[in-house]
Amino acid sequence: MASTIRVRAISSGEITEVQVLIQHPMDSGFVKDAKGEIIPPHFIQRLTFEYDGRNVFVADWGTAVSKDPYVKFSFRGGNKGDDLKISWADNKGETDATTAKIQ
Amino acid sequence: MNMTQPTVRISILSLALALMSATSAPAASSKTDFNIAYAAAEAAHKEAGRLRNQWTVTAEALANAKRAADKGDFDGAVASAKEAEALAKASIFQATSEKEAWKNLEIR
Amino acid sequence: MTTIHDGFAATRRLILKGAGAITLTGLGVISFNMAPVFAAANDKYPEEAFKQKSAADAIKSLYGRTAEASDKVKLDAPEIAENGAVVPISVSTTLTEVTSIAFLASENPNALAAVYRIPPGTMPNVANRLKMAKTCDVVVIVEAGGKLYSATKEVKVTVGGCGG
Amino acid sequence: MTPTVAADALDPVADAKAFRNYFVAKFPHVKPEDFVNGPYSMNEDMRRQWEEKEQFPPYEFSLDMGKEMFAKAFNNGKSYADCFPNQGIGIRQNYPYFDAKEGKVITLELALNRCREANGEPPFSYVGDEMAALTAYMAYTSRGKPFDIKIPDDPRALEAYQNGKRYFYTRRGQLNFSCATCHVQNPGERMRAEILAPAFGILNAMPIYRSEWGGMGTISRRLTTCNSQIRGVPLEPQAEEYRDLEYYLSYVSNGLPISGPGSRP
Repeated sequence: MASTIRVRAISSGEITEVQVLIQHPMDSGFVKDAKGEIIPPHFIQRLTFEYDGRNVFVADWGTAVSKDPYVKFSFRGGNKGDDLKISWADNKGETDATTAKIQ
Repeated sequence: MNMTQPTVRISILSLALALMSATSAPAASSKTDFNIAYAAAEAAHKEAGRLRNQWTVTAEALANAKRAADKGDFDGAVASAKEAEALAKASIFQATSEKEAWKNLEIR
Repeated sequence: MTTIHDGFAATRRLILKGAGAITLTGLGVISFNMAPVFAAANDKYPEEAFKQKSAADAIKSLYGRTAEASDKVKLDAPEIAENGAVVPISVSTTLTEVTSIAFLASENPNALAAVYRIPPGTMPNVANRLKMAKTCDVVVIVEAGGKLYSATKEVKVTVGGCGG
Repeated sequence: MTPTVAADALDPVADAKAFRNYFVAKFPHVKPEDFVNGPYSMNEDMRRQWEEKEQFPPYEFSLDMGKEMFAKAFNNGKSYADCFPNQGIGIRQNYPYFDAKEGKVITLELALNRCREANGEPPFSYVGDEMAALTAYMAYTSRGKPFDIKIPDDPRALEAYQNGKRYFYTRRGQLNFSCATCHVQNPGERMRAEILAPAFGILNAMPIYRSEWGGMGTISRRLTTCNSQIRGVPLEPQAEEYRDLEYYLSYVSNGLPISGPGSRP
């Protein structure tokens, strides 16, 4: 299956701008399904961005982050062709990770 | 989604309401009363279907009527069936009048 | 979580300073309870903070103190959310030594939506998309130089995002 | 339906011109090609939210799924590409078309399911995610290409067009709304939280990812939902009325670029 993580990491020379979109239901636990039963919470808790052996950004999320979550940030450094490693873990213990090339 | 608060100004058919108020069910309806009322409502709803113009609220009123009858509440069942019939008739009226009236809205 | 050396050494020092400040201001029970969460926050998911109902309690749980409003924190959010399920909200600041940024929606069932750690070298600008249950204040907290700064903006929500 | 349309002096070319002129005059500040962006062409605050989302649109996953599905061979070794002109790439703007052999309007959704069935595959739901993903991908390969809907010199084609037009303007449902009530008379206005989209160019953005749906939805889904929102019982997806409606609405938007897949609140 294709990765749940879509990344765009673009270096302008000094700064790398990173955008990520993740396929995840981010169920809040406040919503009922068609049968009227509560859909249990299912959401990403931590999303980590690692560049050159260190974390450049760490997101801790609750249930109020939108379905198929998106986040954008930027950091100093990062060269075209370098690897950026992105990984997430959710409240059910599911995880995914991908490595993207900075463009 | 419901559209109860549109800023859009449109007149809503008052026909259904007028018909409904004219048909208050007498006390202590029987199963037969229900069957008659339901059959009439269903026939009108089918006719609206033939005109490709059923209303969701008619279907809901029919379902309510059935549910009430199943519980033995024939007064409620007859009232819902009459409501359904009134709504179905309004939808038939709408489909019929729109056969020509639609042209009034056309951009020319 | 990982064996990678993280970039939060500087943050840790600030945290210790912050924890000291709490004991001085004497928040009592809350400070005992919450300060360790805060100190460990770089490694641990702040579970308790996400469980708090109100924005004030979530901020207390997360940071152990209150924030002051600052015009150096620029919060960008729509006047009217096109749909509460997906509200684009971003923040940027001219403050220096920023170590974390938190997003809260005051009327959500749990106010805290997201916390982002900003290690040295990462810009204090974050954009994300949040759910909002109804019209309320979006509060953003910027932790900079061991202090908390905030910006607030009301976002009108006509279609609530709890369905998301 | 009795084919007595000729006497009524049907003139689709004049219709389309009047349709365009109406919207251009009503919204002098909107560039004609911008109408395809629906409510975003008429509200600054919403446009900004949309532009922010377009930086990394939420429909990416559906689009990727459609691309994969489109490329994947059926069990018999054939694929969608074998069913369409130009292997199905960049052809969205030509749908729906009038099929002279059948004497009916063929929409893209219909053509996709017929392609599946001709190759021994079960049809997809017209309101489901798979059909939405497939049409999203096909629209994507046509982005920027102007709608180019043809009405051949055939009384049945004209009749289909006229039936579509009638459907568009006919009031229905307990709310007594026609399509035009919202999308001609009141585009740009708020209907609760939503800003109504202009009918001019409305199908160019299809299929659409709606935040309200939390996913991508087909034209069929949009039309049936519109009907139930005005408290009318929707017809079955791809009923002849809907196909004719799509024919009419696409024709009067001829010249406007395909912008699908779109995203909407």
